[in-house]
Amino acid sequence: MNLYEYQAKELFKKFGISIPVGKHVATEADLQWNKFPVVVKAQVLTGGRGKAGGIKFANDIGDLQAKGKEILAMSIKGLKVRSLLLEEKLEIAKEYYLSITLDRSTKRPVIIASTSGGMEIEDVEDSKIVKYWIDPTLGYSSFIGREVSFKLGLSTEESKQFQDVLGKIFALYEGYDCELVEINPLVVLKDGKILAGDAKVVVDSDSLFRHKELFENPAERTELEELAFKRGYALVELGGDIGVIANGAGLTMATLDGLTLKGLKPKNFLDLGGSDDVEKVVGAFQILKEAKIRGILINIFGGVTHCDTVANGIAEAKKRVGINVPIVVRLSGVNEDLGRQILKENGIESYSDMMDAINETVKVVK
Amino acid sequence: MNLYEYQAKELFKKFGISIPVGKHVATEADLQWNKFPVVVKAQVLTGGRGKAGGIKFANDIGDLQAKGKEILAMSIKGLKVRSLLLEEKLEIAKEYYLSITLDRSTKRPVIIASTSGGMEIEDVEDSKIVKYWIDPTLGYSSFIGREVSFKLGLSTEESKQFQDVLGKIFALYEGYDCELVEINPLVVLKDGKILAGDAKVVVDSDSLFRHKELFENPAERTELEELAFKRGYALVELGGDIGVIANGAGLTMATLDGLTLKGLKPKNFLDLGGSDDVEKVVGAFQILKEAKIRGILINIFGGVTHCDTVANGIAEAKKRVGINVPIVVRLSGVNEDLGRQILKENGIESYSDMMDAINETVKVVK
Amino acid sequence: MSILVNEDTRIMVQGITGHQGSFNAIQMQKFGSKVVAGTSPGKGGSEVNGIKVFNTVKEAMKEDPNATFISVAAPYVLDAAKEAMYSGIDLIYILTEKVPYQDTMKIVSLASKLGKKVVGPNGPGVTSPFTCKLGIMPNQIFKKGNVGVISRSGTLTYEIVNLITTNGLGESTVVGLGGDPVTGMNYIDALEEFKKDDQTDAVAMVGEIGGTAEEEAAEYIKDRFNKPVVSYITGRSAPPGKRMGHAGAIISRGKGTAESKVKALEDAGVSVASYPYEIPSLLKEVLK
Amino acid sequence: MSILVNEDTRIMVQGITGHQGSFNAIQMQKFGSKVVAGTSPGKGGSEVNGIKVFNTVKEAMKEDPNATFISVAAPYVLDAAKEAMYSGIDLIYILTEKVPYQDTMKIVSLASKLGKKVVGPNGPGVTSPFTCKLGIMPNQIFKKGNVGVISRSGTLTYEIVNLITTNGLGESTVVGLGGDPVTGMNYIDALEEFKKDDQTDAVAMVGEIGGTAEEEAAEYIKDRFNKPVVSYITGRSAPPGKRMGHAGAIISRGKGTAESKVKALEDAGVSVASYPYEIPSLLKEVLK
Repeated sequence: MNLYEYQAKELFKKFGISIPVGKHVATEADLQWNKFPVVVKAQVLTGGRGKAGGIKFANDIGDLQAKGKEILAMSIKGLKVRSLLLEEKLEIAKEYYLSITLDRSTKRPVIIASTSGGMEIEDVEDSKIVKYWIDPTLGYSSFIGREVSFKLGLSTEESKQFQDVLGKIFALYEGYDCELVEINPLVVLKDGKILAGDAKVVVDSDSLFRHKELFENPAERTELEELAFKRGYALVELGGDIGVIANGAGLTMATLDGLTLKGLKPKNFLDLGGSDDVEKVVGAFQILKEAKIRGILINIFGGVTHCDTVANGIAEAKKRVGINVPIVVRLSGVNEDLGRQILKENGIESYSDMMDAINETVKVVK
Repeated sequence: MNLYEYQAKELFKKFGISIPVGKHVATEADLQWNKFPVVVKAQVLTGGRGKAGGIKFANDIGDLQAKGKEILAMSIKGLKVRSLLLEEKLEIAKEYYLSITLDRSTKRPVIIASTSGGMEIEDVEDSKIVKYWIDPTLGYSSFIGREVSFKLGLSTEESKQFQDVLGKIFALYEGYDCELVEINPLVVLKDGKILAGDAKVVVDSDSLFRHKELFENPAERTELEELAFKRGYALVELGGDIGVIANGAGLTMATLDGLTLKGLKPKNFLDLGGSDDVEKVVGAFQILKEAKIRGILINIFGGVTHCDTVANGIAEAKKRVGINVPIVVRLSGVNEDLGRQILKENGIESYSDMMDAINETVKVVK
Repeated sequence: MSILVNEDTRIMVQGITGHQGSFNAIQMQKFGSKVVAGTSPGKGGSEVNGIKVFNTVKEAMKEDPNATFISVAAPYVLDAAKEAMYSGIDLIYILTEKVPYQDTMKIVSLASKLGKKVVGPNGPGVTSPFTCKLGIMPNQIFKKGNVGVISRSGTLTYEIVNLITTNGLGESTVVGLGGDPVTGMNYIDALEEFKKDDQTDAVAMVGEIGGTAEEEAAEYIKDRFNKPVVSYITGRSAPPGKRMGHAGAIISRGKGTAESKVKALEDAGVSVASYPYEIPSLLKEVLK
Repeated sequence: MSILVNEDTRIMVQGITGHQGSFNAIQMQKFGSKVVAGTSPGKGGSEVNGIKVFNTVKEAMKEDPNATFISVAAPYVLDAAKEAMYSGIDLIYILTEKVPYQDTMKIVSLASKLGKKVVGPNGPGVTSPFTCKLGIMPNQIFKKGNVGVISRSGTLTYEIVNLITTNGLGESTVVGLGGDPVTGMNYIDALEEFKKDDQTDAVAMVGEIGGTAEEEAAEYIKDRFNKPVVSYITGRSAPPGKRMGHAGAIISRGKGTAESKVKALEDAGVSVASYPYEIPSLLKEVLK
């Protein structure tokens, strides 16, 4: 789960990391400030807001209110700007980069730091990047901060502050089960003080049971995804027009890939998961009913999910949900024959082979 | 460093461990309470206060004030009672024992638990004690609590509360660098609720740099020890009448042992440590001047501490401190000859062999 | 021989009285696995289909298990894995999905220090027809044979194993690594086991988008593997930045695309299928 | 041969620019030890008596040290030890006193998982005349010989080593375990090293009150040690409940008395001296 900059900075504050003086503003009425110039930053869960006009400077109260209203009315990359962060303008001397994230290859958290901050870290040349992999059993220890800051070539005074920030963001990274904590830029002010100019925090959604004070930011999901999420389904909207229901993430992706290779555009990823429940199947159709599609392909390989259960679900859905686009069904595995029989009795044709079902889908939606 | 019961219970509260409703009272004027009967407990850093009359029940306000005054005026095992803890009287159903301490042999924290609480754990038979050694790299994990409580044979409801307490005292043990966290008795109330009847916490004095909110309880030291502590000396008062100054804890103990085997009673342990400083030697004499002694034995094996430095210190002390009991000096090791020469010039005889010095001490104090 | 599990594998099920735990304990028994003990705090003394239930792993060790099937809720997986490792269990299989990845990271790090093996979380486990199944794969899709299968998926693995079986081939061992960003065993670990396994003559490697495990496996195959490998990679049509069901199946910051994996594998001499059904014929070719 | 240290020992000094660090680095050099590097954050690039100073241990590894002398303030010892262990140093000697014992516990536990050896904290280190001194023992008291010495003390060790030397005997290696309640190496660890050491024909074991390490050593000597041992135990006159200078020298809850240790050692066939000066004659007797 991505946090908004203002939420991330609240966590920074909690962990004692210096941030600019700022104020989170959700309504036009709150557009008040008393020390100018001030920075007005759109709060959206996407990169590139600067280029999109989502960051502006205001020189007086009138300017602030005009620009604030303007940004509050914007959408950036399809996401509506719902609030702003007002912040003091900083006297920036240098911009550094600092993050902690998961390195999947080594299965360890990796510290990434650079004295070239303010741009995407992917655009910084490797020789200017310092990386340090942390042993999860050992955790963070001060020597790690020393190693990183000496490699960066920081001055003694900068090094001290940098190590302090690093220790604290590691505590945040661990304490809030983060996937990413990123400070870009990590600002060195003209007076030598170091603070977090921006803040990006991504929390592992699977860890939210132990961070009850955080709640999911809904803006990360489309309407259809939000609907599916609320009903307990794993759905990803893709933008095509063929509805897909399958079981297992891998098989569902393989189904999407098969349709795509055949020239169709899937509307969605929808995984029934390891369930064996008629209502779960019916519910999947209820969600797809809300989507604009030209047909539905159901691809089931029966294991934990029994084919007869799925067949009963499809038959139920046909009666109750009222889908008015073609439905193609593939059933294979546990109780396959029984499932195919149930479908037949309900006037639905089905296939045993996945490719046959994909080819049939191509045919019926043309 | 031992904490008083009331201090330990404040820490328990901080970690969410249930304690009785109570109030810490340092003056007679504060002897107020409104739900009787109430327990009045002397706050002293020694065991056996119950037997010594330091715990009493009061049935009304008059009774409380009388008994409170009485206990505030007491000394227990030589320690003056400086304050009281007033606590609600508990409806006790059962008394258990629970502690976490260091096991020196395995170099691990050990959980010790028993359903036979309320008495010294040393008096409980082994078959009724459950022990669990914790790997310091791993730390505490819930399964440890389950293992201990199943071995104790607790009921499901007790087990749940017990595991909760155990997890919390481990957090306290680690978080405050404790040598010991002990709950005896861990009380099961008639309504099934579990709480800490008593609380004993010993914090590692060497860890106080990271627990600045705790301050040393002075009552642990005698007046002479307090004087030495303030001046930065490691001194233990022993009760005899021969003053001892030596360097190194082991050699100092060996000096005391030697005197004792020869029938003398040492007044003190005083280790000059790994210093090489004339003033440190002079200061040791200044402390011993405050003690009632019949003679002083100085036993130095020169390494980091040079014999000539010690000799100069003794000569200085002779001039400035004015010791009027016999002084016997043993100097060996680095710069021994020079040191002996310096002493000779100042009219002080000295020995190279430790036994000769001990024998000489026996002779001069008779 | 098989890899990871065999006729000497003695399985304990942690969380045996739960729905998943009891169902799968019985399915494993039916497959022929030796399920020797289960744990469920507070239910010690009971039985599940003849399997003794204990309150703690320490007690369950009386039955001498050497592998565990962990099927407790996500918040308790770290504790359960520690309990198993510290009681002396050498092979830890974790079924549970949605385990916080930092917990998995701790389990994996601890396991490597203690010399333990971890399979999963969020995968179907390890199956060797028909000596032992430690996991949840459907019993009826297997045939004993000489193809090793490694996959990050569940159902897609069954699909492919079924294709192998119904096309006249058979499996030596099937390993489901799990769909999380951090898992215990990865492709290279499994390939190293297959390298030493006499029964295995070829490997089918099923990959998906996210991370760079397939790319690293390709490097390993190129330089250090001794048997033919065929592969299928899923998620070619997945958009960047979206998790495709599995927590680990995500293209982020340009990394983890299917294209990159397919290219790496092809560069390593691996035949990569476009559709799952092509796997058996690719295998037959390399096994000629 | 000696134990723990020898002519291949290459010493790094962590905290080399401090008073203790620089003084002892030079003393070790004078003794003949190879002191190859030092660390002092922020002072990288400087030198101490010809020894190169680095900002971090990782940088200092260029000089290929295999042992470290840690002489940083107590609050930083845990970090320094981790830095050394994680950089690949195998032998960690910690001079610092007043290290919180839970920090030492973590160091020792981590070291055992990583296969490292720890000597100290709060002890004088290890000296083998005259191949290597890793520690702070005075240079002039040694003579090469066949007596191994193990002690928890500092100055008392020097006293006894000096007695051994001046009475015509000599030392193979002298090990100061340290006076804290938790230390890395203990008596048994050192005895196991001496057991395998050809140069050592007898061991002098200097003990003190507190804990049960001497009692455990006595059990080990009785059952599994192969050379004669003589001993001196100090603290016979110490009252219970008082720390005698060393954090570990305390009789608590009836445990750790000198009587108990003397009895255990005598039961194991060890000759126990009443006064330090008796050690050389006891040694001469067992070495006959």
